[in-house]
Amino acid sequence: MNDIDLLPTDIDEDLRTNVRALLAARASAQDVSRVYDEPGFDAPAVDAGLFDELELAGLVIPEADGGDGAGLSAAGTVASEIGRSAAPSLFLSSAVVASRVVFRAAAAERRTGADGPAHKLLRRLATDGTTAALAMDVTARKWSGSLHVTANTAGPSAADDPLEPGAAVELIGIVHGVADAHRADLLVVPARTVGGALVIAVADAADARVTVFPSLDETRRLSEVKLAGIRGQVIAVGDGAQRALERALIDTLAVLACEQSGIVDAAFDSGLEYVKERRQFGRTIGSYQAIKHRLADAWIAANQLRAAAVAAVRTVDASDAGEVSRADAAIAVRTASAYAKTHTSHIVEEILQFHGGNGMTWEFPIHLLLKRAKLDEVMLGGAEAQRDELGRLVDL
Amino acid sequence: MNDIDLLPTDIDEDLRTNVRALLAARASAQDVSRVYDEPGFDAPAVDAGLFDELELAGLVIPEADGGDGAGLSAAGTVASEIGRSAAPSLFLSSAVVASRVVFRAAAAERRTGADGPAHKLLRRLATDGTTAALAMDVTARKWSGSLHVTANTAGPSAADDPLEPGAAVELIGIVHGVADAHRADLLVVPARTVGGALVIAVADAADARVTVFPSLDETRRLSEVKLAGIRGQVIAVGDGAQRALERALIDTLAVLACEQSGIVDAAFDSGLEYVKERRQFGRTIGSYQAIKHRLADAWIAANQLRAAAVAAVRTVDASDAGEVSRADAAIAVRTASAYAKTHTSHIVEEILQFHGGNGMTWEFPIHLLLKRAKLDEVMLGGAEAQRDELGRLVDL
Amino acid sequence: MSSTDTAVPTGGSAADTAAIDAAVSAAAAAARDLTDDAAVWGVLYDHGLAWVDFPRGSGGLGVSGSLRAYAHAAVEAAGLSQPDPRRNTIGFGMAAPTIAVHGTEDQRKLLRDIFTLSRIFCQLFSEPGAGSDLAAVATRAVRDGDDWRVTGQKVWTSGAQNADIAILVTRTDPDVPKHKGLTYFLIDMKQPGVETRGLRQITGESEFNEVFLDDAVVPDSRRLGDVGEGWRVANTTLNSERVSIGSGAPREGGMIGVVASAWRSSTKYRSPVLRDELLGHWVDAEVQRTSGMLLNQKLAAGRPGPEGSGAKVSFSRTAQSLSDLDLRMRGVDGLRYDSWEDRRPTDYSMTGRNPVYRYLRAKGNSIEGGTTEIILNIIAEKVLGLPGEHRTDKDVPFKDMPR
Amino acid sequence: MSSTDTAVPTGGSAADTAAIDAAVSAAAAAARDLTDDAAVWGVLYDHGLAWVDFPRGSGGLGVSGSLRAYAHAAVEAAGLSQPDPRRNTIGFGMAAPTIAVHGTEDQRKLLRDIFTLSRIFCQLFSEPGAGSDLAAVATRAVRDGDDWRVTGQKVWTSGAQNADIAILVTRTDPDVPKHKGLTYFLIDMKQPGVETRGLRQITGESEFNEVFLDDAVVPDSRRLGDVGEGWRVANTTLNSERVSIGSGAPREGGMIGVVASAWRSSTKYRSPVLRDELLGHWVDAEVQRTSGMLLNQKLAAGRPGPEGSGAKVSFSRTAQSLSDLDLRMRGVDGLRYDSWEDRRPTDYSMTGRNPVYRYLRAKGNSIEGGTTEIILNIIAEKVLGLPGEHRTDKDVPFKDMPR
Repeated sequence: MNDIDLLPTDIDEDLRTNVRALLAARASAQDVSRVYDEPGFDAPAVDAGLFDELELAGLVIPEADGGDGAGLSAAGTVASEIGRSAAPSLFLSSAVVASRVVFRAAAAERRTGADGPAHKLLRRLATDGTTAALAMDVTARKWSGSLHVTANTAGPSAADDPLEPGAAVELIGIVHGVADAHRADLLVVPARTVGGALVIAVADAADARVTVFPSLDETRRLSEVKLAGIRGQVIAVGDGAQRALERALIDTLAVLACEQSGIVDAAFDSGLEYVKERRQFGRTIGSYQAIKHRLADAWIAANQLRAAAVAAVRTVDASDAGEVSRADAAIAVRTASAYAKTHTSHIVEEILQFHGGNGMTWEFPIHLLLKRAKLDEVMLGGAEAQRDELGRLVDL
Repeated sequence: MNDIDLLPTDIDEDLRTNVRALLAARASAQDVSRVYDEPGFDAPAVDAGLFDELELAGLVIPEADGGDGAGLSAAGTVASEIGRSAAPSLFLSSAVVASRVVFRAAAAERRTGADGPAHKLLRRLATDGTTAALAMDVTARKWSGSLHVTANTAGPSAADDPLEPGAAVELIGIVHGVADAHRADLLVVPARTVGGALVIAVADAADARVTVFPSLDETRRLSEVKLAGIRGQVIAVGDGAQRALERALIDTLAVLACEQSGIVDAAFDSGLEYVKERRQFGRTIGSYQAIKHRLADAWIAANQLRAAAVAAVRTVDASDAGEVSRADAAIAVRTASAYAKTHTSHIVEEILQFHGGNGMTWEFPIHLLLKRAKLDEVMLGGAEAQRDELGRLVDL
Repeated sequence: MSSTDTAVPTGGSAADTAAIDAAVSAAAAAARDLTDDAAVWGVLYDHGLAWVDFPRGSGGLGVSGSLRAYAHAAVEAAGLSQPDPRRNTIGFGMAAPTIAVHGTEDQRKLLRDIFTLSRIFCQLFSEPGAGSDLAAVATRAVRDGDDWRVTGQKVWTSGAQNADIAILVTRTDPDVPKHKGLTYFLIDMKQPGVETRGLRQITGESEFNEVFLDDAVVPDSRRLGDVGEGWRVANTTLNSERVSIGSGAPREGGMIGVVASAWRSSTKYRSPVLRDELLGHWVDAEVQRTSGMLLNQKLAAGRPGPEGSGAKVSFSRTAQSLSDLDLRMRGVDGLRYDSWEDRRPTDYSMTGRNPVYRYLRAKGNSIEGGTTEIILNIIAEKVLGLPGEHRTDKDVPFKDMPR
Repeated sequence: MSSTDTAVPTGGSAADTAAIDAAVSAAAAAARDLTDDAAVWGVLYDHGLAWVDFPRGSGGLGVSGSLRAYAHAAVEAAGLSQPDPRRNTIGFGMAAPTIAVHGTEDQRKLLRDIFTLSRIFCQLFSEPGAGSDLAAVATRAVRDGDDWRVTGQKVWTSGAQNADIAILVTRTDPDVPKHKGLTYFLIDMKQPGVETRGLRQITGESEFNEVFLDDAVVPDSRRLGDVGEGWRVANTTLNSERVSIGSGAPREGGMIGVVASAWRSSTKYRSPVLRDELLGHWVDAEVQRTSGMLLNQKLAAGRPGPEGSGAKVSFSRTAQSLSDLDLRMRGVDGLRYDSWEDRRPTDYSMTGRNPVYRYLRAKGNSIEGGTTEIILNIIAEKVLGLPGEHRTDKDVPFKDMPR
């Protein structure tokens, strides 16, 4: 653990600069607000920039599969910038969550020497502009195996189990609260067979009935996803499927912590600027000691969150490179996530309070950060859930 | 609930004035410090005043049993004053805890019309200067029935069960962390028989081996109490014993909340005085806004705790008078206790911090309040335990 | 304002209650044949039963404010209709007490209109540059013969779109320090120079308004208090505490009730840790309720204390914590919203709609009606006697102040 | 203090490491036949290997401070003994860097004594009336020929009873504003005018001292810096940050390790709620450790950041929260103490003795070495650029200030 390098690399810095410039131009507070006002509008210029121009779809996908092989660390850099502007983007849902599920599934294939369906899908995600979303309740702490989708072998076969990767299946069920399903091309669907085996299948989103419902954070819209016996292809089965999903969710929490860190940094910066300008009773409100102390506290937490979030993505990368154990990676991620989920909303709320009445208005961008902060807090389980999982890892 | 009168009565005010004057004279910080420096010294002038001069031994004992019948409300007034000076006194242990156990046991007798051993004991406690301590782990949340004392029928009898009130028993076992056992005349001992029945017995403390050990708060010393087959008399059995103890512990928590409220008030008052005098950087430290806000927060909590603590003792009295239900009383008590256990130490710690280095010295009395606050916090279970019990009462 | 001459700190003398009883009898007789509620309310006003602590002739009997509850109950017992103060909140809570103290005889006639709900009031105090620091208002009023011309922008005005009259604080002299150049008016809202726009909140809806004043007219006869005395008059408004009636909220009233009910009705996301958190808030809410009970009892006994000043701080913290937990404890259902559409709600409830609304709306609780920070300052300085904050804005002409 | 003339923000040039390597070789040769550790340390000092960033002739080589770790490792690799800085904490951490900057040639000879542990230092800064506000010291030093006579009271002096010399801040001119009338000395502790008394703490023991100076003598040759320049010199002392060696604490180092081990070894008082609380502190401790790691890496890369200024705030909060939980989670065992007797501990550990000791001792963590409040002020003002607190004490003669 002591040897994880936490300093930004030149590549990180370049990536950050490019993404920040793009989002400054295309994800201003006005751009983001439109997403709330126009339920059919998803600020497509943002992802046109991130995916088509900056070519970030394959960032976390190995070079052998057509990606950049940049690892989770680079995704964390992008996510922290997305967090800063609460940008509506498929990056997390497709280029991180779905891609990491498929990546982990492909890794299972690799171990058996097969260049199977997961590898093929990974290449599509990296290279041909295809996007995907994970058909799972966005607030679920883990894939418990008790999900709501049933996979039947397609066609009139008698035996449901065992299924093999590559097998065609029929997917039946409803999942509530899927993130970004309404604009993904594919759905990655964790399911169980009638016989009880776990599988991960992939299906065309166009075949599903995807119904967006209004929710806390419209920059990451939620849907009910109804699968009425649609056709899917199995990409992982059994323990391999279970492990792939478990590890991919850890990966996601690490990148999410980076997004949360970006939210905190943006809120803090805007708050600091505001208190230096806003005057009440003849003084800037930043001259009042109670405000000063609370900002200093927020600054301490923001710094610590940044360090912990970078440690999380870097440790996952180190674990993938065989330098540290999977348990070490999971510990770093759960730690960062628990910390992020404890502090992010709180800091944004503090900054909102410093804005006084202005913070309650639609006009000031702080509410966009608040909504993203709160969504991120409950994604994949709250702070308590992360601490509980951490406790299992560190024998407490 | 809405009709509980929370205003101080004239009798309350007189009692408060008398106790405050007595403790000001006999329980100064120097007096109290001596208890730490001299393990054999218990500041006897304090209880000489409270018991012999102010005659408070029978405060919560009915007039019919020789007491004042003033109810728990009056005991709360005394306790809050004792809390203010962290005075070393048997009042809580003997005149509240032990007396309420015996009172509740006597009430069970009354229901069966008997003027049994509990009533007789109650009269002794009220009138002849006898003191008692409850032989229970001071941190135990409840009498679980799995305590460490076994009661055998005394003499060569074959049948252990059932025992009757008044029966002579032999008490065998060890209890760790009994408050004030070293200077009580009697021990009130919850025990179970070999056959598993629950009893409350009373025994001479002189017959037990009572070993004081150094602990956090020397003003309420803790002991190991070893009962090597000593002789005791049963005062309650079975469900009656169980219920008597349960209700007496609720009574105790109510009075304890008053003591905690007194600790908070004393700490707050001394802190406010200190910050108005102590200067740093050319200003009183009470002029710094961060300190001002924290003191204002402490003041809010102190007020609320005072109201909740009074409501707790008054609601128990109202329940004893049949005006509200026992559940209402328990809810008021658990609420006040949970609040007291959440805030008391915290406020004292804040005040200590405002004292800077001086707060860390033996010379300033704040440490005496800190030690009492922390002991009170863990007595009969911490804040979490109180909330858990409350949850059962309010269906959460 | 009380005209009782006894120094005994009680809720009012026997003579006072007798005066009320007599007034109620007389009003009941006078209203016997009236069928219109507003007419009945007019009779109550004329008999001094609107606000019994106000002077005779101004809707009151000059008795102690602690007898409001007594009077309210007496009128109710007589079977007479009484107006719902919530239909004219600013009128009852802020305008009336201020007019009663500072109004001319002519202005005091508005008290009857307030009580009978025939004129609805709103408040034009806050400005974009004057939030907690009300004395920093920049809206100018300039003398124009028998009138004043008012230009500026006000914010956080609820009900502006339905109001007839506003209480208004303006700057009439920018050449003197800021507390000294203010003047207070009662301005007609239904005129061309007054434009009301919804102020959209983070919930999506426009619960409040911005009000733009552009050469709006107010006659000098609607000036409340002297020119330059606006700060003193405004303080009467801000210090007006409505006398609470009854013995306070029931247990599990407000946000705690909403969340506790939700918890009881679903076992889906329960955990021991969340339960402990919920119970912690339950304790806080109940302790606040108990404190309010004690405060009411003190008030009723004529022994008011300063403890009430902390109530809003605790209330907003608990409302915020509970609405936060509410959102978190429901999984996806906690994230569902109804609509982000910009609407003008006709009424609203902090405990209404859904967890997302409640979470977002509760953020305003620690801001509106005095921020938590301002209240803590007031407690520290006014109650605890700690030194005031260093100020440089008290002696500089308003126009020379950095803003 | 670095004499390197490169502007590149790295850990030191190749020439610097070569200089260190050469010095180590020479020192190893010179120390070959020495058996006495102190003699070896003297050789290290003479070869510039005591503090490599100090100037040549003052125990250093004038290279970057970031090369201390490199030098330490090189000396160790050469098999040479090095002194334990903890045996002269004030000497190494505060006196040496101050003497190196402000000392006369004669005074700089003390650096060798500090390094070889032949003179132990303590610190006489704080006073009963000057805690956070060090510039308020009232201890008077009055010129007396070639000497100064010092009278006053100092507090919070650890190791005073065993120290040979103290760094001392005194007031030499009460007629000028407080920051301007201070002078800094190196005073001999072993003299009749210096009396050391244990200062009893809430733990019962006397870990620190009060030092009473009654006409104590210090020669003018032991004055560090000019008369009236004491504030500037003291700031060198206070800003001396020891360069940290190695990659920081291990996971579960410090208080978290003590409490986590206790939790694992007993199931008696576990509950899901207490477990969640413990895990929350575990997370905080681990995040602090990670932040420290990042800071060390930045430092090693020559890119120090201001983030370290928050470390002590977090450390003290976590230590206090953990020691509190530790006491609460053990039932009666959490309340047991060993002794309240007033003792002078020869050494101590914040994580030692028992839960009661740790709980009480941790209360000092947010006070000693800069209170949490002072550190938050410094962060707000120096790092975040927020305005300083209003001060009236900077221009008034010290003698005229209310105290």
